[in-house]
Amino acid sequence: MIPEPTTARRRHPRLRRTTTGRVWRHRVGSGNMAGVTDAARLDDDTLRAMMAEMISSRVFSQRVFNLQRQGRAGTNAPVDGSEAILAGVSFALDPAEDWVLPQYRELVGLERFGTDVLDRYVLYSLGHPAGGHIPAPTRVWPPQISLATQVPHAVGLAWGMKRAGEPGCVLVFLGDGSTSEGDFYEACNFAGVLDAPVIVVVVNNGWAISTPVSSQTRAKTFSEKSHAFGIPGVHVDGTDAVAVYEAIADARTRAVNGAGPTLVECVTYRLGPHTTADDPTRYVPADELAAARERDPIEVMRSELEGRGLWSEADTEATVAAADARMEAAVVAGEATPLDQAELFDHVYAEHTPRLAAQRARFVAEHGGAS
Amino acid sequence: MIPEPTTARRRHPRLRRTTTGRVWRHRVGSGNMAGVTDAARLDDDTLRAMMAEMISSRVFSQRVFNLQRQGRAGTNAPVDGSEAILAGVSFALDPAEDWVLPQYRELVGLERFGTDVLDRYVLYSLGHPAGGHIPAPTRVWPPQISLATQVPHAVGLAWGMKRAGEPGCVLVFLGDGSTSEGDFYEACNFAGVLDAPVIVVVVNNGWAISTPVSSQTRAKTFSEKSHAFGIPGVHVDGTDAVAVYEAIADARTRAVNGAGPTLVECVTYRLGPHTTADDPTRYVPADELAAARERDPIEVMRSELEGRGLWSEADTEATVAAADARMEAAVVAGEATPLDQAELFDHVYAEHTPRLAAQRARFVAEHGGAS
Amino acid sequence: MTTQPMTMLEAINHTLHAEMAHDDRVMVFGEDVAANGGVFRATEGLLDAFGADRVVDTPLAEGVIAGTAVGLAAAGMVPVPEIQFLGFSYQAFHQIAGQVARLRYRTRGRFDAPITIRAPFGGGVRTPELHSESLEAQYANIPGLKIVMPASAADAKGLLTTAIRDPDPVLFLEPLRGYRMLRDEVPLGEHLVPFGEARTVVGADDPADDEVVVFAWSFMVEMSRRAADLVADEGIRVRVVDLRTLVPLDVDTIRTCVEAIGRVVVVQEAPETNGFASELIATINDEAFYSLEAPVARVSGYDAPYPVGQLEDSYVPDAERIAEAIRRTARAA
Amino acid sequence: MTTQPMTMLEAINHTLHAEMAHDDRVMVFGEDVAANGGVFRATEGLLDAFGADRVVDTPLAEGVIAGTAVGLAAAGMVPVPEIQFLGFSYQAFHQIAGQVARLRYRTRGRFDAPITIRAPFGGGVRTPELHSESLEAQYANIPGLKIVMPASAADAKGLLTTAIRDPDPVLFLEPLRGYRMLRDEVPLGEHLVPFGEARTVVGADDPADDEVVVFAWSFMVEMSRRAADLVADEGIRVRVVDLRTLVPLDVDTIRTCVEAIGRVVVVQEAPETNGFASELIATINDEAFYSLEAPVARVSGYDAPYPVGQLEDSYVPDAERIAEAIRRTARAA
Ligand SMILES: Cc1ncc(C[n+]2csc(CCOP(=O)(O)OP(=O)(O)O)c2C)c(N)n1
Ligand SMILES: Cc1ncc(C[n+]2csc(CCOP(=O)(O)OP(=O)(O)O)c2C)c(N)n1
Ligand SMILES: [Mg+2]
Ligand SMILES: [Mg+2]
Repeated sequence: MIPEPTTARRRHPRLRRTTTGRVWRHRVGSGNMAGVTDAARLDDDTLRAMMAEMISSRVFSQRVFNLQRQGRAGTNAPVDGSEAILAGVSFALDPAEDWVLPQYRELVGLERFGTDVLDRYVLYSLGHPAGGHIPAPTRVWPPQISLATQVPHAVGLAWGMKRAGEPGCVLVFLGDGSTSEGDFYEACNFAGVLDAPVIVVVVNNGWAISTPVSSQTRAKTFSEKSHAFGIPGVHVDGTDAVAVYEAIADARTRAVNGAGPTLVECVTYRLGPHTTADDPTRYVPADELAAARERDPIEVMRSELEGRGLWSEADTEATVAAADARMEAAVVAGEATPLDQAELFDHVYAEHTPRLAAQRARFVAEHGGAS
Repeated sequence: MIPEPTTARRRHPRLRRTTTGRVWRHRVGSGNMAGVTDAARLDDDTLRAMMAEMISSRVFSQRVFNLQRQGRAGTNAPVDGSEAILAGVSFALDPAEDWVLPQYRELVGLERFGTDVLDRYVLYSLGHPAGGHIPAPTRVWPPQISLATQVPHAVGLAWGMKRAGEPGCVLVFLGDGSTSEGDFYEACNFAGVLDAPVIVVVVNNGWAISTPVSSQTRAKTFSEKSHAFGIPGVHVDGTDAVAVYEAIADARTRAVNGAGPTLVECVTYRLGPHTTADDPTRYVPADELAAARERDPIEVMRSELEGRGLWSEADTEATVAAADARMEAAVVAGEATPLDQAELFDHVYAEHTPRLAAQRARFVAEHGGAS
Repeated sequence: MTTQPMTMLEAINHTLHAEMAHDDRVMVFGEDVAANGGVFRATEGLLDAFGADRVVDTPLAEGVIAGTAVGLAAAGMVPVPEIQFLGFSYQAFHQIAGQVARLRYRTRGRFDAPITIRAPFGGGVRTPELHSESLEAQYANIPGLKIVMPASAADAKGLLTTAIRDPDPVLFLEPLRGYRMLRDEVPLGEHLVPFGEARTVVGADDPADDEVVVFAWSFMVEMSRRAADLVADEGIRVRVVDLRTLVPLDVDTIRTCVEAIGRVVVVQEAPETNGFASELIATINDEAFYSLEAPVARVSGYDAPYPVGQLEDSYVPDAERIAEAIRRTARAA
Repeated sequence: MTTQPMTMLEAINHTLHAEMAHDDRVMVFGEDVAANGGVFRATEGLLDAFGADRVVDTPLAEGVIAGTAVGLAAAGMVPVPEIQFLGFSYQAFHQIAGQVARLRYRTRGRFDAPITIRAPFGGGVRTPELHSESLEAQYANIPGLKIVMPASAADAKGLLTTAIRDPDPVLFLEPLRGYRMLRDEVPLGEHLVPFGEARTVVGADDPADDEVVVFAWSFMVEMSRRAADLVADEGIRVRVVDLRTLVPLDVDTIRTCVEAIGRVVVVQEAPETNGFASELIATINDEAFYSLEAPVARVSGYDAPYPVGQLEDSYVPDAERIAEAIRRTARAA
């Protein structure tokens, strides 16, 4: 069975105000909740693959969460609620050409970009420095903790790709809370001026730790912040993987055809705690969370695909088992990854400065380790 | 006669796209240029006072500009083109209740808030530290050089006034270029959430030094950046003092009645160089400047008032003479203001730290001066 | 005065309650400080006790948190903003260094800036990047700020009270590791610790009876105390001095100790290059050069970014590293 | 190599032209750098020579100027952004200190960060606030950055060339007063000055023949040279060493000079507390303590914000203030 979301309880005020169905580029306040967008573009295999990816990402996330509970991993942020957004994004992009710059919650859902993403995320969660190194050719950046700083990076990368005449585009994630940072605005504004091939995805999960969207901004939606930049803004039901897929595929087409950036808001609800360190019962209204659980993105997709005869309980079980095995292997490998404490000094500069070399030499003399 | 703007040459692409007349809250792209808004709210005396203020501010600015040319003052930024905005703002606010936080170009046009403003601006331009001190009860802050940092200050001040239950509101100026800074967005967004009694005035004079608005943003107007904050945005012809007055008066009514912030864009054109250090002939298109000069705000107002029989050449002469005399006195007083070099150490802390006291004592021993 | 054992975190929370009760102008705001009581619960209960007008969850934007403090101060409030982790004060650097620090100076005394910016920082608790960095030196070079770094629960109360009542902007930096690990008797009544007065944590009545003096601040005081214990067994008499405030700095105590003892170790968590230890060494050079019997030993983090969890114990100075510097300094010719 | 007299400003402009011609990946961007050629004309002619793809006027937002440099570097470009005045790098501090400085570190070597951030700074030219501040010490405490501060036109060329070709992020700080006042022979061909090699500006062939060594950087080298002239008349033999780069620091030269001479003056424009002079004193303490014959003298700006025009000559160290420190140090028991 699909793991339950990390914390538990129904009504979803934000989502009730959004439409799905064919109208994936919808506006708040215009309709009722439906199932999954009926997208002619996606064949059955892709829909099944997206379903599997969504389930897997929750399994991965939950395993990392449990590692923290067992004292084996550091603070981490569960994915619960964002699975449809990740699947929609992953499948709409071209892993060979496009880049993804995550915030921190997304690394478990980008398996399509390469197995390195998850393997390194496990290392990252284990507190191993190699977790920061997602090797080429995988086009995903490591987690970003300093919120919204990744948006200027994405714009710079897209600008560079444009100048180099490279195909592809850059997609950057940030949370609803992170949109309050100057970096988000500065970067989107500059992206507009540059016509940079970048897609800025706001994952609106209703909360920034304990701070609800209503304390974050008076803007009616995050997508309409696009007016400030003169770029298109798109508002999508983020519990509908296909709607997200459609929105991102469309934004990608714009980007790679020189039509510039798009701001995409994907609306969902954070079904778990902020991180392993958080107690959401202190501030999340129980009824609101319960409503959101009725629209759990995995359930939405599963009931839709089961209805179409594309998915069965056996598929779920097989997917969970495979994800468990995948994750087990990653954790075993991660925990067995050797570490020389002197790596502390590596990669600060291309070559150690004399002072750093001296510090390292002293360290090695005191602690042993490679010299 | 009215001094010519600081640099010289007709067509005004941005303004041609705006309407005046009664429609002071207009949108780009919707009409042709007219004279001055026919505002029933303003009596003849006020209109004349506004006219006088506009002329005076240009005189003041030009005198400070010349002081720099004579090596008597530091770098300064001429007001030319902003006079109608300053008059509109000044007369719409209540100097006894409202605060103004300028950028740096506005200090010559706030005489209505108290003679200290200009006197201290002269000291500031002369490089005297007392220039930073605009004494109570005058509700104007000194110039801000670190662009857009004043917008959070204004929001904080408005927040504090709201909490204290004080009447009045806060008005903050920033330039078109300064809207690209994160501080502008962060502050407007927070102001929205707080329902802070603040008016954010974007003086869109077409340029940020050599950078045209087209390189600053793809947003069609600065006023519509208000969508990002969920607050009203107002777009005004900044060469029409009465239109500005109306817009600000309206925003003030909202603010003091608890209806929250307003973003007001006043569109004009920078008729002089950026500052005494700038050579705009390197980058300002001559035809664009020439077009803007046809819509010199002082000329617009003067021809309107002359047409209504409210203003004459003699009035201009008397105003210029009075402004000259006013300024002459300010400069004489400013240049005569004593300065103890040890003031360098003052106001860093409420009381000198021991280290600073020691540094000061050493300084005084070496240089003489008060101890 | 009656005292009660408290953790540093409890002492901070207790002090915020006391100061909000004491002065109606005090306002607490920042990310997650209200409903959630702060991610560490430092502001727990304030919302209930003092209401949503005075305890405010802000949008997630450090620049405007610091920037609004400037305006609030001008409006006559006493702002006590929290930056959730000191590493994110970088987002507010232009406001803190360029505006908060010089509000009084720019306006030549028109406006006071009784702003206390609280921020946790420091290593040892396996946080993600930019949560642990010790940035005090980057702020110490900025005139107009005061920098306060308590090392005990009682001092957290005494110094925070002084900070909030001080007319100048104060960076009040709280060691993450100390929040729950430091626990001591805290006076329950009004308790102010003046700025610029160092505290002797370990040492003889007469400094001249000590062999090495260690200057430290924040959690490194605890580490230095442990190091002093280690070497005490070896017969080295160590004096540990907690600087408490870096700006203003207690130069008199530093001078007196160095003159009396002649052998000095300075301990910091921050990277070595241009950390505050450098300033201390420079100050000692100015004030007591002729009393030095050996070079001042610096124990620091390395000149590398604060590392991930599996490397952090190698990075942050521990008691053994400090003890080794003490031994070396005691022995130096 | 053929040389030509140039001002430092001309040398910088000449070098930017040369490096853009040398490497197609080099991109210059910032506020007013393209059409206007920079507010000081440092980037004059680049737009015409290299086109609007490589020379770009950005929006007025320092954070995103520094932040896009990170992404451009990852895209294989060599970004040479300009911050119009160093004081406005505060707006980009979170990107420079938190991101640019650690791109390589965070990604464990996946991405190089061959970013050169150019910024003018420094006093003496009557600028408004935050145009003159010397902030090098605030950056020196941040691992991952290199800090380069030329004091001559020739070095401006040699160090800027090295900076642009260096795989690490470099803060390249240009003294406003030096732009037109410093003029010397600049090699016309390829000219690289390695980082971490100090330059002796004044001094005997054998340092042991000098009586006092002055360490300085950027425009304070010129001031120190003038001070050396002043005291030469009084018979004091001074060695003036230009550090050129603060990170990496030429510790060997510092050690050698201190060992040979024993009397040291360090000069900086920045405020005294925790300026880079403090680090130098700490380094000397580590490396050559036993050679010191007198306390190292610090000549600094004061612990006050950089002041307005009528006060600035009292604030910034001048030749006389430096000469006085030299005399004092030469005489010290
Ligand atoms: C610049 C910065 N400020 C504060 C924090 C502390 N912090 C970590 S996560 C978080 C909330 C983020 O909310 P949101 O952007 O909505 O993302 P979500 O966690 O909901 O996915 C905060 C305040 C940080 N990491 N970086
Ligand atoms: C934070 C910051 N960055 C850069 C500068 C340098 N600078 C001074 S004025 C200016 C242009 C400002 O343009 P705008 O905001 O449109 O105001 P205007 O001068 O047109 O009135 C620039 C870039 C500064 N003072 N502050
Ligand atoms: Mg969120
Ligand atoms: Mg402008």
